[in-house]
Amino acid sequence: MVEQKLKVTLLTGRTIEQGVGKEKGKSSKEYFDACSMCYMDAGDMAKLGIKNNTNVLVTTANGSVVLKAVKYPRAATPGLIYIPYGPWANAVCSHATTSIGMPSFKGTPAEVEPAPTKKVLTIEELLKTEFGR
Amino acid sequence: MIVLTPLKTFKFPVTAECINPDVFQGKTVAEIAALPVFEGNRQKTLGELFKIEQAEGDNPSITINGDASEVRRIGYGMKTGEIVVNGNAGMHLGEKMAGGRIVVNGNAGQWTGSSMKKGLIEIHGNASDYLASPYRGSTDGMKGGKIVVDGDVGADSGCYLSGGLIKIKGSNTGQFLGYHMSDGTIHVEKNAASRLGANMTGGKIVVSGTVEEMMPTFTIDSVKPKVKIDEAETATGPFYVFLGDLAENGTGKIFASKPNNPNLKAYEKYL
Amino acid sequence: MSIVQSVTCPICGCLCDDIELTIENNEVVKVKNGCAICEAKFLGYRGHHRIKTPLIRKDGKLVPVSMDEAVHAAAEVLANANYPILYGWSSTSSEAQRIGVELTEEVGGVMDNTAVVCHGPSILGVQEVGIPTCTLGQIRHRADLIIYWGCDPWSAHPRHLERYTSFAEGRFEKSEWKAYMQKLKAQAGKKKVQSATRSGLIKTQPPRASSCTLPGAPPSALSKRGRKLIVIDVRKSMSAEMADFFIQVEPNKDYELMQAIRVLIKDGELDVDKVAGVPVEYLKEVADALVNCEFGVIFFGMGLTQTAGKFRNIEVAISLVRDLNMRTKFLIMPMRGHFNVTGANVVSAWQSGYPYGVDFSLGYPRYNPGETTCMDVLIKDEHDATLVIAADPGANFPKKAVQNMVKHPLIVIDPHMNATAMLGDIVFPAAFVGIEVEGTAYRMDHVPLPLKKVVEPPEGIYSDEEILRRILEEVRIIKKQKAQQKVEAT
Amino acid sequence: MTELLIKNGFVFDPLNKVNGEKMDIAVKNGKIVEKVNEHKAKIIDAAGLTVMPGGVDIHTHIAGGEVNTGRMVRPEDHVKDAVRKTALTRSGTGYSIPSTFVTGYRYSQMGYTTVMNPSMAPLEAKHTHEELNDIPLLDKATYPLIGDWWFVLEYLRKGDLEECARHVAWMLQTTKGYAIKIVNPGGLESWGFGRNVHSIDDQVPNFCITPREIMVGLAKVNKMLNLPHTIHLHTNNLGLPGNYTTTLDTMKALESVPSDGKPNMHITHLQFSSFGGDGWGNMRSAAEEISKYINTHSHVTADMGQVIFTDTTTMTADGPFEYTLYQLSGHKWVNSDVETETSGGIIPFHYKKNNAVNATQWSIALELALLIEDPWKIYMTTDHPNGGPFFAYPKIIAWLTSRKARMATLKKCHKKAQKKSLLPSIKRELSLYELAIVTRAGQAKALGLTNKGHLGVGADADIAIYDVNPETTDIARKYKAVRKAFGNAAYTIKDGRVVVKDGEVVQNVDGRTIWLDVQTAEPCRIDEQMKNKFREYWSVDYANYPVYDHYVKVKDPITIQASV
Repeated sequence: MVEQKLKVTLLTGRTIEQGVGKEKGKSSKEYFDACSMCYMDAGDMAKLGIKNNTNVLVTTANGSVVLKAVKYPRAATPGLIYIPYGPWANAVCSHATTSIGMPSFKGTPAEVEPAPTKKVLTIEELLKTEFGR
Repeated sequence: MIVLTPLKTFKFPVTAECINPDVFQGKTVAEIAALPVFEGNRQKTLGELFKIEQAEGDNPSITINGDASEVRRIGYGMKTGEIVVNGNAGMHLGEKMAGGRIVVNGNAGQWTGSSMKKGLIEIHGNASDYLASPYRGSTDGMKGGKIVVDGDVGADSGCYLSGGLIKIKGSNTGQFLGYHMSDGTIHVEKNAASRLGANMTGGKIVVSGTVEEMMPTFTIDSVKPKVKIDEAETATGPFYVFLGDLAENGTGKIFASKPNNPNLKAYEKYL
Repeated sequence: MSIVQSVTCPICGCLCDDIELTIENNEVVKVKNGCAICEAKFLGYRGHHRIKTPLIRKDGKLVPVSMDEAVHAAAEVLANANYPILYGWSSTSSEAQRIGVELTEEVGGVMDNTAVVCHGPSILGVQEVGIPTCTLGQIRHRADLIIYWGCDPWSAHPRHLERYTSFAEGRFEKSEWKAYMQKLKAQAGKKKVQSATRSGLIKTQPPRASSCTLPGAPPSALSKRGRKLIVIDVRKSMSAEMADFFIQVEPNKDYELMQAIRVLIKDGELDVDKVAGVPVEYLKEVADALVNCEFGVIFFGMGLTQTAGKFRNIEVAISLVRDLNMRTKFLIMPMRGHFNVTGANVVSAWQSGYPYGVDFSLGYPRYNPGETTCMDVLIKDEHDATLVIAADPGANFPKKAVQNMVKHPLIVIDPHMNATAMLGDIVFPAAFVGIEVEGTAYRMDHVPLPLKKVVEPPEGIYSDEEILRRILEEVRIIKKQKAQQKVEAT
Repeated sequence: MTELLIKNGFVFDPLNKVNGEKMDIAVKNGKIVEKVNEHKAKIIDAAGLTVMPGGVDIHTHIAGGEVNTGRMVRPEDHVKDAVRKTALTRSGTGYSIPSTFVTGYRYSQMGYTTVMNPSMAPLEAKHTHEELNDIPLLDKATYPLIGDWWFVLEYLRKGDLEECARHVAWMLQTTKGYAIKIVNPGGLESWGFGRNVHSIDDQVPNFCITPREIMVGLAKVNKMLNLPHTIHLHTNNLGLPGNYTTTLDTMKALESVPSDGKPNMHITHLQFSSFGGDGWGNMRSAAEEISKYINTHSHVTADMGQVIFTDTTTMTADGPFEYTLYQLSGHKWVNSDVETETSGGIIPFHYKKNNAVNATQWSIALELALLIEDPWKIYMTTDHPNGGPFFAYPKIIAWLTSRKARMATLKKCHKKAQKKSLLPSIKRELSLYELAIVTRAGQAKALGLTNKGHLGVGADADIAIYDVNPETTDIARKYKAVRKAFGNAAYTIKDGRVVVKDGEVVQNVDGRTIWLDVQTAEPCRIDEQMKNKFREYWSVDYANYPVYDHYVKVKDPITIQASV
């Protein structure tokens, strides 16, 4: 049965593409491609009835963001989504530091829903929307 | 008695360890007004930030009327007297306290009662993270006295506790309550979060509500009908009694309410 | 055309110092020995994302201004600030970091570096229990058991395995490269069989992959000869695929897993069958492997520092290693990520006593992460100005922190038009440290390495050091003038 | 540069045999001169004051990777000792591991002008030098750790002393070092696999060499290179009960190296190497046995390693010893092994009077300093911060010069330690002349620093003036006044400039970094073979290993002609 929304745990982190992209420049296509996406488990994608490279809306207590869902190429990770570090990830991950200075970049509860008609914002659009600049 | 009223809402951290009955004692209002404080990186006088009034009574007590959530180190190291905060209090309230009483009619910031030795702190709202816990890198936790919190407490509270009593009446605690404690008592009247008592080597934590998750490194010891909290109070159970943290070869005790924690029933097979 | 050898790569905490660059017409045209990220930097640093001149936001837009105007504007902001944050300090040299401490002290601000969002928790953990560690060469020569916990070197430190661990050749331990290649071949063979099955060429059903919560390999992998590689992570990363043994841990449960192993290596018993989704039976095998190695090491990353428990995860990982030393030689090391973030900690510590999150507002250094770290200050909006250098919080801080950051004047020093620069009010273009400016950086194991200047910076672009020095001088002038005005007024 | 005339002070300048004579000291261009123009010179009226050469510390851990890791792991140590910024000075923190600026200020406030950082992993030498640059007001030098360096082990194993000497010369140049530092020889390499050596004749695993061979070999190399200082040795089995026999064996072993009646070894923090007994329960002082040997031999110098009753931080390249301390104390433990070269460790430690072992350690150091008759053989140190922070020196000065002072402290010590202490039987009280030897002249002589530690013409104008009037003050009785005076110099003069007055920093200047530029007849060959070996042994490229000149802010190399 296809579900509307899926409850998942959000991880953010490094990928080599993100590493290369950040060195090419934050407004480069490489950076955009590497960071405005989210890895999902193939099974989870099936549950939502979406295909590889479909846009999804990821929502947490801190906000929501549109990303391109990409099938995680290795072992199954049901219930996990992985967004590379970058402003897209930071639109949703938790800023709670439990008083040690470190936000909660990994392990945040989140929801994913298909958003095939919604657009993934460019870095400029994202900054404009979130920070007005 | 001295009454302090903030003259504005503080945006920058105000460092004011002079707000302490021991310091105020024997000083005129003018002398108190001239005490140095910091607002952000600017040195100011207490009188520049607070309206200061002498109120009825000769007792060494201080009342703060208003929001003091950015005012840090209130009652730092105080030995006698009383501080009442009618509003929220900032970080390091009653840090290294050695006597007297602090009452907060509001919420208290992080490191409240940090490394305290003696005295009483009552928080009628919530307490934040690191309640009673020592400074970074130090193992010098709360040694004595009593802290009562009507609301919730944050993460890493009661770390390195080595004496005294912390009572939590709210429905939530943060993770790592009683971390590495070696003695003393923590009583959670309602629910406790995970990693409760991690690395504890002694002392006891009593949870009358639910335990979110028991650390795998605790071993069940017995079931007890009740447990003594302090001279005046006994908590009634029955309680599962766990020993740990085995990772530290610890012999601390966690008392977890039996009726409220059916998920711990699986441990009964080891009894 | 010239060739420069032994260049230190200014990207990650590995600081590979064997990079060979070919320079033609003041430009890097060829990179030898580097990883993909290294190549991207050396070949791409000059791209069109470079900031070309100082900029100031006027009527909502960043417009070019002279260096003097930008320096004065920045100094005005800092000299007048009541509680400024000076953040970043990781993609720059120790020499610039030294001036940074002096500037922060002068303006009574909060100095924080990017450790706060990567290995700050590791430092907090170390402050609780210490850390048995070593330099990377020690591991190359001696380690027969290598564990990567909550980190993915293949993605974040691409040459780590090859230079320092499993695939490096040491005096007492040999490289596992050959064995790995054989394993790859075998896997390729298996994949061929699988695809043949799928296309109907083979009729028998291939064995199904084991359930994801179980370890990916049988414990027998732990009894192999030579260097063993264990990866522990919440997902099967690229590095995990290289490992002899992979343990998949439930998210946010590393703490429990480590505590359980601590009990098991002391031959203790647990009252549970599974910890963090891993059967205790498996964990016993792991505990045996840990105790029976000659020289083991744990490398850990953001998988521990950023998940629930944060610095407590590190504390307990270190405690585990400490306990293991009762039985064998065991060490541990954080996988420091960001270029010279280690140097930022090192410099900050020798000048102030504290490695990050240092608050100079009272005229002397104070340190208390949670109180004096920029993230907490930003989230509570206690600051009134920010200077960001050699980092990109605009892209890497949670939304709320950035929202508060842009409420007040934001000064940015960076070679690139990164997210923070796009959001900035006063923006300085900087030369690339380690390409256009020389200096010193500290490797993840605290080994200092020289950074080379291999090409000239573009015309009119200064080093971080120079920009900071000019701002500092200007701040001092402004403060002096203000003090004088005050005297005259009274 | 201004001329300076220090008038009418009581001068104690043991290297020139000046013992409290009232005389003037003239300074020009940063040097001591015969005389200056009294009308042009700035005059310092030192009447009624004690004038000495600037203090010299032969062994104090103030900079480098190990020290800085110590800083990083101990916020709880700094928080109790914050130092405010002033118009002149930078801010910082203490306590047991002060930040760099504070280190400079505090030494200078005690009248010290030259300090030696004794423990530098060569691979991390750049770090040490970067920190030394940030320590103001002092001249500094640093000793690379080479007793367990693979090259040394291999050349000594082969018996190729000449090649070994060439490589040691290269290492001193490359790291800008000043002396050969040896720590628990053989033990550090063994610690690479978690093991240790337990006597000077134990075999080092994988290298077929013994600590004896390492020490004797390097002492010979030291002589071949004509180094100004001897080998600087931290003995095997340091800090363990009964280790005095190892120390005696070590000193005896070095008798085999010809020394022409001069020292050929310096045993540092001797206290930690003078434990009797065979366990912690019956640990006792072996100061008598050790001092007896040193009194009858001329090839050994030493420094005290005095213990101070306070919370401090131990740090040493002796990784296995720090692990032992961890097992004893359970405190946070840092270990830091360095590939191909050395190891290291850190443990916070609180020395307590009411702990029998700690109190005995306190007593041992004083016993050694007082039982070793010749003050030119033993110098005052705490092995900062191992025995305690360096700014406790005034306390030690009081203990050394006043029996009353040390008995007052002994009375508060653990009963068992009191009973075993030799101090009640020791009447000796150092004179100001002897004090000048153990705090500066002796150290400068042992280090071969010819411009330091004295006030003769041509010496560096590094001068300390203390508010002690030897004519009117009985220092043995007025020890509290002495303690105060030596903690707050009336003047500290660095290179002819007044940097401290009445215990406050009044001028902020940079000190110099001293190192040895050792010239061998045939230098160490840096060919492809060597570079390959480099890659094989270390994880950095050869080109990135040396401390290039720009790493040193104020350079003061000393050229040495080696006889090899």
